[in-house]
Amino acid sequence: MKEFLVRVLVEPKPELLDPQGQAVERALAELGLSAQGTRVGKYITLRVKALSAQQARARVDEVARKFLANPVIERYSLELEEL
Amino acid sequence: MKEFLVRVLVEPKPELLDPQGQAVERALAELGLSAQGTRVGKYITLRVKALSAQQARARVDEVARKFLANPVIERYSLELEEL
Amino acid sequence: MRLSPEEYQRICAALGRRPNELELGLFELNWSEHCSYKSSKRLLKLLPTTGKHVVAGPGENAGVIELQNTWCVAFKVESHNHPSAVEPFHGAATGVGGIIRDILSMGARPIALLDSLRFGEGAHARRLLRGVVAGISHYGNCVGVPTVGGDVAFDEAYAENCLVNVMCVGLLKKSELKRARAGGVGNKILLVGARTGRDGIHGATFASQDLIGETEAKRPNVQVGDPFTGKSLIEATLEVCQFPELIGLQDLGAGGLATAPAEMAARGGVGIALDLEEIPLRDPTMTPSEILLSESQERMVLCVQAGSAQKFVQVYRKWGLEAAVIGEVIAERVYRIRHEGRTIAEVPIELLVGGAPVGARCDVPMKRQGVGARCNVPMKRQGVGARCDVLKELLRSATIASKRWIFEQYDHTVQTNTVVGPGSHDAAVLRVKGERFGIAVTIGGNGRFCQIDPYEGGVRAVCEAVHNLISVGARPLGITDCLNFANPTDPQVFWSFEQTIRGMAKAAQALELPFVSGNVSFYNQSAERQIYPTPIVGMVGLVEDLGKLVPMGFQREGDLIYLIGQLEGGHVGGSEFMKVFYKAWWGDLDRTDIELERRLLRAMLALTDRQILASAHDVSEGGLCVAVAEKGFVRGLGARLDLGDSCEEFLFGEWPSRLVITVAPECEAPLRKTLEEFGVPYRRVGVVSGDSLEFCGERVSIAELYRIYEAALPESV
Amino acid sequence: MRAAVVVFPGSTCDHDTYYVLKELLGVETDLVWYRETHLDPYSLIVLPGGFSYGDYLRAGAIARFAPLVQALPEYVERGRGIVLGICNGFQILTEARLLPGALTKNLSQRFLCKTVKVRIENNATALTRLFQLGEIVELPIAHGEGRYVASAETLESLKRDRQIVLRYEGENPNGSLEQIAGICDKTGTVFGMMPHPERNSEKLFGSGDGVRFFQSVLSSL
Ligand SMILES: Nc1ncnc2c1ncn2[C@@H]1O[C@H](COP(=O)(O)OP(=O)(O)O)[C@@H](O)[C@H]1O
Ligand SMILES: [Mg+2]
Repeated sequence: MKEFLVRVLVEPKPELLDPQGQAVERALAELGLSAQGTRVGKYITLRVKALSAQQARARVDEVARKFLANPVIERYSLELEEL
Repeated sequence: MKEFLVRVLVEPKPELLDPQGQAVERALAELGLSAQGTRVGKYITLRVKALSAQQARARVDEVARKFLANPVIERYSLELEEL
Repeated sequence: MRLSPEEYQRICAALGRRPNELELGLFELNWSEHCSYKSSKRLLKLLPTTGKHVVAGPGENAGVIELQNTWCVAFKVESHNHPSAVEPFHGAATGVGGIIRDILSMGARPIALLDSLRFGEGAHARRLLRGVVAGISHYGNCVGVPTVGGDVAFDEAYAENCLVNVMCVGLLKKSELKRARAGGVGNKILLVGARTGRDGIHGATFASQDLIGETEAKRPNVQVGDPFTGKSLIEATLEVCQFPELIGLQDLGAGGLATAPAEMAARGGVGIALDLEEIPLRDPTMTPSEILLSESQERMVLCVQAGSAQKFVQVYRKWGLEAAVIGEVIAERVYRIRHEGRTIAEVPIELLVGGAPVGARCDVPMKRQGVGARCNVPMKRQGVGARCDVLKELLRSATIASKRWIFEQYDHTVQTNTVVGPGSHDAAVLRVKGERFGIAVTIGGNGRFCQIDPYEGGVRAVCEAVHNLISVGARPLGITDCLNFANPTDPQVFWSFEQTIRGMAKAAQALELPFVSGNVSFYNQSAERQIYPTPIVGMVGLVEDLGKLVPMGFQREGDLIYLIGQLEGGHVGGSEFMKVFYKAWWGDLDRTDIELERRLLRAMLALTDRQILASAHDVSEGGLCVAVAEKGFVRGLGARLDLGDSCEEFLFGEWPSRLVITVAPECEAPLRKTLEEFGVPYRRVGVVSGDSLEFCGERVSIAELYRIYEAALPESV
Repeated sequence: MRAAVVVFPGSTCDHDTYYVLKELLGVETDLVWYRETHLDPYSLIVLPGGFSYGDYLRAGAIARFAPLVQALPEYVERGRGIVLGICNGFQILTEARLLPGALTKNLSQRFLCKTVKVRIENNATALTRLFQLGEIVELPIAHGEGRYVASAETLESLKRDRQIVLRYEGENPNGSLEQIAGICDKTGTVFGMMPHPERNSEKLFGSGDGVRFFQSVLSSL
């Protein structure tokens, strides 16, 4: 059994309006940083045990699809790191 | 001028309680995935123009410290990618 | 905050030995200002605490008064000022959670929250405001307790050290009342709710020092509230409150396990032994002292009959909560801490709880600031301009402007009991399902008054709460208070503290109102400044018949407008007018005529009962004109006022004991008769008419004033 | 005729809804724990408002896996009765895909509690049959994640099949797509609405019109 640190990056679908991102972008402008395309999503980290990286990824991917992200409004990506 | 895609990863400080992470971890268990140390933070992406990667990083780092993350309860890291 | 040498000596003497590190930690917490009230105890005794409605008074987790048909309300206000100044969102949120569990430990279901907030006026203050409101909204909404009222004021005195006082009201039948005591040797001590982690260690000592040179190191870990766990804890606890085997329960506040079980033992005249290894931990590496000093939120201690523990544990498990037997009641009156079988600390309960030496202090009158003279400023010459413009400026000032931006972020309709919510009356009113009567609640206080004259400020804090209740037609029944002051070792601060209490006591005695609960928050100051002495008064009243509720706003054109109470002789000292136009609060306060207050109270109850009133509203911040405008806003009705060319004191002064009421023309005679019967002076000041306000030869549309009143806060946050 | 009001950890409007059904309308009603899966006794199942599981991650995201919610598709398929999700209940039903679209953070990014006007867009449904088409009703809202969103296709089919039941009238309090405040599924037996009818079911709180939504449902069973 190996242990993996998994980072799940969830972001609002590009075609969807992201009011929070817009608000942040406005605030950044006031702080003097002109940024474009600012989006605010979720950053979920967790540790799982599995026999292989593939297995770990597969299992997290399943819950990410079902639960951690809502496909109607969000998309996600996974990053794995063996501990 | 170059353009960079910056990802700001914000997470609750490790010593602080993360009720959301706890609730998510319990839900994952019910879905059959036993995970540890689950934390839920923010994932912010934005594009900035700058002369160099260092400059881009420096400028985003400043607003991240001041505004994107709350130093009392959160810590953050930056990832840069030239476009 | 370390113990003083005298305190340390007293401990050694009493123990006959030096306390060990852990025992020292226990004393530091139990003897901290926050837990022991050592500076304030002596003076708090001045407050009246008895009355025929009182079921439980100070000393319990919350006060309880009886309303009708054995229905009782438990209520208390508590501060979370320092945590909110450091981390506004979580500081305010955990403040809400904490006061809710105080109410819960009386066996009552929390039915309402009110919040009293004080902020500075700059950008930093606005950041604090946004965070605090979001935090209260986050916790209160999520646990399903409506936030039905509150008050907010802005003044640079609170720039760094904002005030966040939250009041919770709970409903229970008299027979359901629970006490926070342990009893019955061999009975079990349960710890229920969330796991214990390294949160907020030294929060109580933190609350017992000021924010000067406040550093990362000195600052406790920020406590993060979990309203979801908090909600489950409410439901599970109300479930076990039905079990006859429940002997007592108590929330874990500042001080955590170092204080709560000890207090339960003290109340029950027994001792308690804890086994630390039984405590469910978030991090197994925690040391005994970390476990004892932890201030993790959403936890309660229960004392239950031996052999019944499992029954309790099951209920909490069902709600997804922790529940563990962590100790037992013992005959020896000591607080004994065991770890893996070894006793690692043992101190006498009586010494630990209430053994702290009560501080004796020298009292020096406060240096009077500003001009002592009563100031009646001829405004025209000061270039303040037309009275309409003065009124607009006042309505624009954040302290007076509409608080809608705030209270719309609070769920104030959940539980479907809110008959009158925030924004439309002087007090909120709740129904009790299946009953005719209603519960009226209000909270407020004016620090500027106390800065000028703490005694009179104390009197007014009580009287304005009374005005808010009688304005909706409620009979005031009981008081809870939170005394927010700076460093009590500063003689002037302590003097103002004593004066304020004497003033509150005087008013409460005269009006026969008991203080059934309260809270003291000292060390509210920063390197820059001390806050104003700020007593916040929460008050609960009974609306005997919801059908007789009195509205605040004008109802019908043609209704007659009366000013009743203190008609003459007032000044503008301490008013919002002075602050807005002279950037100063100086000037003397007019002293309240308490005899008149008594008559005013009785008269209003009679007028309500005889259903003579069309509307009522007390004159508070901004004075008479603002009060009249507020009455117009409710239905967009205007008024023609015949005030002659009255002076500014009359229009904008905030002198005491004044209500603006309206009656239908046919009720004018009975109104005068009733007011004469009770000896309350009155003056007809105008008539409800049209959609604009006419006074002193000037005219302004209610709609325009309303736009200003509503826009001010959203624009400034 | 028996009604169920589901209790999730974190539900806050369960007792309010129970009170309307049981005390005001005299319906046999049970508060049903979220682990229950035997739903046949009930011809009406209400998922009440509140903050199930603290609304952590996304409102309704965790509750949608509750055993009771997992049992709903079968309940619906067999046409056993009507499912009504109010506020958090609506969020749970969209997360569970029993209703199309999703409910996201209010445009203002703030929680909002106030009374709003809603228009009856379709009165040929079990939820609205006692209302006039186009009737304007005042209802309280209290939510932070009430902004309805859906793909263009979803919106199209919602319109085609007349599944849009309620729209906000005038002010759009949360920025919902096309002012959508309440919808139903294709079978017309699953409903979701953000406003709280149970909070305006007595004259004491205003028009009292909220109770008519419950009366509609009951009269159609
Ligand atoms: N912080 C707050 N939270 C909730 N409601 C508030 C708050 N501040 C003010 N309100 C509401 O706004 C209205 C006006 O408040 P305020 O001006 O303090 O009334 P008054 O001057 O009569 O005490 C009241 O209904 C009050 O409950
Ligand atoms: Mg008032």
